[in-house]
Amino acid sequence: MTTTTGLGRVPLSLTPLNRKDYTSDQEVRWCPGCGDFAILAAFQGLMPTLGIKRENTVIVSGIGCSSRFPYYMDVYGMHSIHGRAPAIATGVAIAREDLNVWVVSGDGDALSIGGNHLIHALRRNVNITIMLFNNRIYGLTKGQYSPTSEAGKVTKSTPTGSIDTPFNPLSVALGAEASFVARTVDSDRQHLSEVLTAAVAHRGASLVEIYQNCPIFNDGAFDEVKGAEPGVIPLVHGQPIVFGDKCVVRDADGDLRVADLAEVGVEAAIVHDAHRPDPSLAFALSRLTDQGKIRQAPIGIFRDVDRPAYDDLVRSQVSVPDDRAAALQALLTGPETWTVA
Amino acid sequence: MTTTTGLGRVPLSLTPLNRKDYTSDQEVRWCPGCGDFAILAAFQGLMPTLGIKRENTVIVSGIGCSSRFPYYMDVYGMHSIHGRAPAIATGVAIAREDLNVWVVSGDGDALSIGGNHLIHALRRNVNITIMLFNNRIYGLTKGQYSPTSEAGKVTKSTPTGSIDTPFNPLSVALGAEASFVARTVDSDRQHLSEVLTAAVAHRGASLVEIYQNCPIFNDGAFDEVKGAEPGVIPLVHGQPIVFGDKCVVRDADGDLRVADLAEVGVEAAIVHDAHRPDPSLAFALSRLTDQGKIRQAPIGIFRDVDRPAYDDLVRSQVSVPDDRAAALQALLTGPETWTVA
Amino acid sequence: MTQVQKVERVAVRFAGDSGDGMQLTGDRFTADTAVVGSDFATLPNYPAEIRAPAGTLNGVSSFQVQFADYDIRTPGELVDVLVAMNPAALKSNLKDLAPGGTIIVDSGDFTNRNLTRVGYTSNPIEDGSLSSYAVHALDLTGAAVAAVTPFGLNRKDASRTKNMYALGLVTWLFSRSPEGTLEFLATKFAKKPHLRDANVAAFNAGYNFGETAELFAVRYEVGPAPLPPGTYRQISGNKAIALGLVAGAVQAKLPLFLGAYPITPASDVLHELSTFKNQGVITFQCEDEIAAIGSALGASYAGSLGTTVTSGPGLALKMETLGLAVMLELPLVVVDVQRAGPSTGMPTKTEQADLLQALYGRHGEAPIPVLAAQSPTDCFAITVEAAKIAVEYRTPVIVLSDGYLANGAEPMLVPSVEDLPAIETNFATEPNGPDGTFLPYLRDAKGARPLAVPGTPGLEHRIGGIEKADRTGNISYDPANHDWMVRQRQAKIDGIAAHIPDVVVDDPSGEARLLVVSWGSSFGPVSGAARRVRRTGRKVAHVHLRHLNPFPANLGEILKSYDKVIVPEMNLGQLAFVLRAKYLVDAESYARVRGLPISITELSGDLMDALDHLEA
Amino acid sequence: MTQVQKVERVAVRFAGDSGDGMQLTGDRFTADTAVVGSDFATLPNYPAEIRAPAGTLNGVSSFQVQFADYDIRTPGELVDVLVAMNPAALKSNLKDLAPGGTIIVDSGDFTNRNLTRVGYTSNPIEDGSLSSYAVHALDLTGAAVAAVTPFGLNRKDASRTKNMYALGLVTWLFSRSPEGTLEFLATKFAKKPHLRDANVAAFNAGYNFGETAELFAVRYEVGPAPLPPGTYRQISGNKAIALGLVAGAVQAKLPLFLGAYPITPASDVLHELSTFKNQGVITFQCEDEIAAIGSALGASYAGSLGTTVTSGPGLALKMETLGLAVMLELPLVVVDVQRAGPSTGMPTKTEQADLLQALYGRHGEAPIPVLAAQSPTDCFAITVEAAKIAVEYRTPVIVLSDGYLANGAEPMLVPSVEDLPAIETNFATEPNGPDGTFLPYLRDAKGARPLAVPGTPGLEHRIGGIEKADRTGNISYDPANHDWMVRQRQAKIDGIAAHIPDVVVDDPSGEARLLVVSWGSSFGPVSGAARRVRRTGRKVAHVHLRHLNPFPANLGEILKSYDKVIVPEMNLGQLAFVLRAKYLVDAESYARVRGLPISITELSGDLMDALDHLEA
Ligand SMILES: Cc1ncc(C[n+]2csc(CCOP(=O)(O)OP(=O)(O)O)c2C)c(N)n1
Ligand SMILES: Cc1ncc(C[n+]2csc(CCOP(=O)(O)OP(=O)(O)O)c2C)c(N)n1
Ligand code: SF4
Ligand code: SF4
Ligand SMILES: [Mg+2]
Ligand SMILES: [Mg+2]
Repeated sequence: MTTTTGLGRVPLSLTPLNRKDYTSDQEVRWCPGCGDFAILAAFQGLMPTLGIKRENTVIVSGIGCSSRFPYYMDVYGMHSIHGRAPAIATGVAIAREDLNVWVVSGDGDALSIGGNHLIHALRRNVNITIMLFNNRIYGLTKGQYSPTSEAGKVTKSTPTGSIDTPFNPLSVALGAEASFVARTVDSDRQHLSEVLTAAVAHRGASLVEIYQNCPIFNDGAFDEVKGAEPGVIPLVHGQPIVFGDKCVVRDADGDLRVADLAEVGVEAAIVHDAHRPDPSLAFALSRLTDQGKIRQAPIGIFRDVDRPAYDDLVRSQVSVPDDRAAALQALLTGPETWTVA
Repeated sequence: MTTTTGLGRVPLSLTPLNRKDYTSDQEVRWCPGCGDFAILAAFQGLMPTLGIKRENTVIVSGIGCSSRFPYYMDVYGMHSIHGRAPAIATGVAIAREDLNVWVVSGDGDALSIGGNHLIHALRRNVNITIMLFNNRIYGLTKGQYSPTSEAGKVTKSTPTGSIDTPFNPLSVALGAEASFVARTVDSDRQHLSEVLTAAVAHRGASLVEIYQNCPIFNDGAFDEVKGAEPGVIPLVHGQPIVFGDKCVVRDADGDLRVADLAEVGVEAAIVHDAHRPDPSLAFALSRLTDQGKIRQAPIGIFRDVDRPAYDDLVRSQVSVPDDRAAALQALLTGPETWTVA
Repeated sequence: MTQVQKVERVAVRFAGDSGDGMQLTGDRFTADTAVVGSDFATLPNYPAEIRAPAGTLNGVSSFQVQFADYDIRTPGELVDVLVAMNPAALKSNLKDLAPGGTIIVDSGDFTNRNLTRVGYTSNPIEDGSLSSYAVHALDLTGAAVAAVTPFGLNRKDASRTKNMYALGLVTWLFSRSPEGTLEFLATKFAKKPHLRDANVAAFNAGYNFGETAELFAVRYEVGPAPLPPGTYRQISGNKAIALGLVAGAVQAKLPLFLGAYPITPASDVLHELSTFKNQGVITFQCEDEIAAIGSALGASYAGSLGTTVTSGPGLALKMETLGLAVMLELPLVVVDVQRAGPSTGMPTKTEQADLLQALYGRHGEAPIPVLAAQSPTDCFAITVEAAKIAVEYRTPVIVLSDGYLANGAEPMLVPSVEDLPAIETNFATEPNGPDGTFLPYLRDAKGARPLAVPGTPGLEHRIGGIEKADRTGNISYDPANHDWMVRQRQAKIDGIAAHIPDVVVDDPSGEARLLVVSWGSSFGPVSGAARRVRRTGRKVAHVHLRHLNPFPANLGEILKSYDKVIVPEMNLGQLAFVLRAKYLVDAESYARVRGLPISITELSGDLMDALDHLEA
Repeated sequence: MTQVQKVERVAVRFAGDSGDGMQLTGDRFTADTAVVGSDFATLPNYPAEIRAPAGTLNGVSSFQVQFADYDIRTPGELVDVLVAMNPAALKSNLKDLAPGGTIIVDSGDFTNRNLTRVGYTSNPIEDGSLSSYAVHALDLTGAAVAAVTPFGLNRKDASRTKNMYALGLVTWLFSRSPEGTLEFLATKFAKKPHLRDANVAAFNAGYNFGETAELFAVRYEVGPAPLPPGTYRQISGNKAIALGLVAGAVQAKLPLFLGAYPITPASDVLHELSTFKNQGVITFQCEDEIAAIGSALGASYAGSLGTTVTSGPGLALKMETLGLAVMLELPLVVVDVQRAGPSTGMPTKTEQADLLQALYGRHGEAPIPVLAAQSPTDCFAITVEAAKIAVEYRTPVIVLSDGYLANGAEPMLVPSVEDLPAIETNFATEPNGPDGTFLPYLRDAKGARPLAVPGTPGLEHRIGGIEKADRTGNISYDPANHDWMVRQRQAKIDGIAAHIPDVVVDDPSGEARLLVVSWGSSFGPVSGAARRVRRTGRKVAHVHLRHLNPFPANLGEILKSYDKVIVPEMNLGQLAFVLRAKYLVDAESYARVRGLPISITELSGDLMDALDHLEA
């Protein structure tokens, strides 16, 4: 098997396409100010840059505000049912190597009802790119807490505060053998585009968590990390992990820690290596994310390693006979027959 | 909330109990030589040592060979449906703080169909103890590969070899915020009992992976790790991680590695700390497990940290009025009424 | 001075943008209606989108209330008074205005931009297109803003008081006392005096405008309805279900456990119950619907009243676990607040198309009692009854409600706890078999098995989803035992018929030849239609079913005694199908699958046609 | 010399411990039966446990084959010859031996220990309790071991050849040529010559023992059945389904995709298909049943024939996704190999109790065509037909099989690919709407929508589970559109009736007043019972249904033309229920829910009673 990029077998467009080509005629129906708009805009801008035929892109979503995404893209799209998009997309990707397959999901869709399909798609390394719109809330059902909501969150279903420890979506993914794991934010179009470009180039399952603001039910959930510079810890492959006047170092006991640059010096900072076979460092980096109100969170590509894509492996075991009818006849006849005259 | 042990609210038995008290009258129906027998025997031996009332133990299982376990224990038991035991047990645990609640599951039951319930029970930290009988195969359905089977496995459903990257159950658990994560083997009764004792003492969700031999469909899957001493890497809290003539060290790049003791010296060996708040080291240790045929695997308690148990938190938010009927009447009447004469 | 005219019945709809506070306005007006003592029924209508852009058709939110001096059954179809806060509200609601009805529009919002946005090419207030209605175009926003000038609100907050201005006007129009709203505002804004004062001012301004402007030739008055005496409250179906679950648990002396995963239109039951923690109520928001029913089953097993609430797609996911509950014979209450399907369908719209799923959606022979609420109030009683059946027969029970009942409200005579049915748990505490053994499947006269809750000494036992030997509950593959157990489980459920009341036919003349059968929320429209038909002198009988499995014992006999049986349903004929199969009666389906309650007007017309045909 | 007696029909059962190789022995004997040209039907019976301890009742595995010189319909109920390799096998199978039947037991295994273990207090071979049978107690193990001594096998391997010894004996008993088995052994053990030689020796020893020992007064011979001429193969229901799926895909010129999660008794379809990778077949073992159907739906969307196979509990889990498939109107074949329920039930036993789930187990109005196979062979044809309907009508289709068909085998006339129905995909490649637009829900005359596969330029579009506007497929909450779409989806499925053959009544006399209706695997027992009834001179008509939704167009008329309709089913009357509802015919349920096929003996007796009653 020759490894190729995520889009390696998708036909190229003969004519250049632009954002308008990728924009459907449907009215976009998110709340004013919703972070989903920015992600959509970035995505519509990104797609033409991939150079592939428009008709070869498929977007499968689940249910949630975020899952309305496919309607607004003029490609093939399926707005499926709650939590099942990774399973459906797996079928699409196995069946067709010439498609650019995306999954759009929310924190509830992907991590609550759909958690199992997500982790299995990741471990199998199906060649799909998953965008997880994490607004830390159930938007569509009008504001219940989600598996990524911070403990203590007061919502419609938790008037006295939620008591669940939230998932860290990236830790979950890394625990599930994911080969490409990244995080970005709705408001940073450039970063979003870069990360998604890398994700789609990765052959295998890519999970991209996108911090997404829901102004209606969880406004400002990421303001601190998005706004003030020192909130985000940008991960850049081959670069020391520094941000503002801080950096990430490994403590004597082996744990990672944020330190003052001035105190420890840039040499002490860990150099990010997204391609390490062992996911342990990526996992440790994922733990630098706040569990409660998010004030500090690494963004960028945590892990990007080569591993055969599941669908490629499936196809490598399967061959289609030249004459299907004849092959079928042989099958129907089977190894042992007798004749009645 | 005062933290207490996992059994802290379970009534104690006034009379000493023995193994026979815990043995039901049902004929045990596993295949001759199945590892499940050894686990059952250890468990029947262990239960009386907990000192609790027999009638306060509940075992919930899913479906699989392993899930027949409850029938053989003379306690309260439910043999439920495939993959759902963690969800059902969560209901039991939330409803009753005076019960000792166990989940028995297989690698298919817990990680295939039931993966989502498992990770959610772990993140919530429900006070249950989960035994995951990992034989790396579907036993009950007669030998298909499971989510823990090594890639390339030839089974009934994969005549040309499976192509899935397996889950490492402990990495999955650690990625899912588990507060107690351990591994043991069916054949080492002493270790099994110790680990289970610690697991049940932990207040919150405990996951114990048990390497279990299935002589019929996956015989010898753990022979190398069980047999030869250097196969297992015993983790003992506060002790350097050494085994045979080897030890576990942290490399310059931060990754863990097995090294020759003679070469690096025991001082270089990592000292195991199961109580670290950061799960990263436990995660890194979980990665020392072979992904294919298992030849090397740490056993023992990877992680054991205090975090409020979900069911305790639920109960702390809830109060029962002294006069339920009166309280109900007030509720029925509601805040605003009018009278029709 | 304006004349006050007594009317029997009026339907009013407040419509505006999502942000215009129409739900609050409607709620308030309804509360005043209650004070007057009229009977009423309400129907809120939210947009499908969370927040569609302001001023768009998709963003319109409305609240309808019908009130009368007699007992009414529905919030009404056509409204008599439409309050429209913007062009979008007018455009999307006009079709439901009765001929000659009254329109109050906020002309301040009828700018060219706003008109074009919703597709008006000319201003309907001015172009004569509304000439068959009584139109009152008033600059509500302008008037409200003017009224609140003294309180120094910003432009946005000031214009937001327009809903109170409108409410003041309508309060006057229906000859209501302003006091209720004034008190309400005082409480609501107790901590924000400037907002309180502004809203009060706007409200009074609206009220006074009615009084002084003499724009309205008549004021209306709807008298109190002759409801049974007692203390009343207002209740929606979802609230009533929440209360019913609590009441069921209290009556059974069990803790209440709700496992739920949010889904429209059922989520409010979860929300409501999660505010009852001080009643000992445990709510558990799960990872999915399967975990929701699983945890509820676990809680029931552990000695709580386990319950779960969902809508169609969630019920589909619960089916496998329901089958387990059938085998385990444990109490469990499953509420399905139906919405328009199939699949995601139209989540905010109502339907009755989950009946067959509830009855037959499981593999194997897995009978489950199915009850359905007929009105928001009945959601309470039916849920208590479901809990009683679940606990006493050791069985899962499905309660069907729907989106129409869920959000609609009506007056409820406050139930007295003393009048609620007793629920006996009868937990096993002693061995019941030979040699001190416990036989978990030794049935009582009703066919119910003994329940021994974990923690009960000496009764340790194992249950599971594999077929069980009669009495002992041990695993059994014996063919005769399987056949026996399948029939025992069926007989137990069938036997419940002996404990549910016979249906009563509503046939005032006693001479009808046509019988209309309804179930669930169609009670309102069907009984309304029957009334209308009778008002024409025609005879029609009506039977309403609250028990769908088993049916009341006398149902077959009743069905057979009519020349024609018609079954109006918001599905393609699901109940009709079951009635035909059970009773071999040529029940005719009257199917309307529009995501809306069946229209009284349409149905009564069709019934009259059917009757005339029958007579001919 | 022993005399050879011609008989019409014989049923033989090989029973022994799981480790005794009874399945292999039975398979071999069946293959020889095929060579003779007799018709046959087989029924393997595995223990519920994977490997129960040797020698226990739970560990008994058996294989039954009935063969005849006419066309038979079932593997038989009572067996004429029972080969019992140990006391457990004798004990658990004796009840199925016909009066006066022949028993061949391995007396070598009838030790005190083995007898006590299964509850015998005395040795049945010696205590006279078998006196009404022809008992041949032979030390099969001893004889086999002796025969293989020259080949130096260890004790265990040597005694394992006893099955070949028994097979040799039975081969002789039924006047069969030993050649087939000798060839088989040569191939099977080609790489292990000492095992080959030992097995050959044991087989020959058994054969020769029959010839020389003169213990048997008669040898039997069952002649060839007058089957239609052609090439035959043996096939089980599960294999036939696997082949049917491949054939469906080939005929549609689509790749075949199977998403599956293992479950008894359906797993073998997955196993079988996973060996067809060189036929372009993709099998995907999923994390659960929801992913299985989800991936299949994704594959269908992407232009494959998406299929999934499961049993009852798995079908329950697939219901929500089936609802989505109904909305998306995509082809999908869902096979349910039914087992005894509810819940986990008795996984290794058969039942027909998923019919209502298949028909009605979804929320909302979500009609799906349902077909059911009548025999192992028919599993092939029905699956191909399902694929054709799925592809041409753009709809999920459910195929019902059951545990009885799944593992049972019979001769199948090898289908010729040329005779298989053509399946037209008719994928859209060009715009079909105004201005070059694509209308994904513009239906054809059959009501099917156009399918544009991803990758088709210019036809990019979005589909989903929310209600769609007619023609455009855009999201729509319009009430009238919803009602229309609900009816369109229903009409499309109902319309399939026009394309399925009318049912043909089997009523040789044309004068029967009693009609028996069967579906699924009950075809065998019911047609067998009808034959028996007719043999007594009574008249009975039989209709078998392979199409459960929609029903064949002429069914109602047929049902109404009989005085009495009886519906035997392995459930509590599910088909009877549907027939009653649809046709208002007083179809009477004949329910036997034992995890076993309906008994021909019992049913024919009951039918005769019913007939006598009808005549009286
Ligand atoms: C089976 C099922 N259960 C529940 C729902 C209701 N539901 C729709 S979206 C949603 C959660 C949405 O949250 P998230 O995935 O975070 O998406 P967001 O709306 O926040 O973008 C829920 C519970 C459903 N549609 N289907
Ligand atoms: C819903 C459902 N799907 C599938 C099955 C079939 N099934 C029973 S057990 C099992 C897997 C068993 O594997 P595992 O959990 O590893 O347990 P083991 O038998 O190996 O102990 C499967 C697929 C089932 N019982 N229910
Ligand atoms: S509810 Fe929140 S996530 Fe949903 S559309 Fe509105 S702002 Fe966006
Ligand atoms: S199949 Fe394997 S796991 Fe199951 S009982 Fe037999 S040996 Fe044990
Ligand atoms: Mg969200
Ligand atoms: Mg296993």
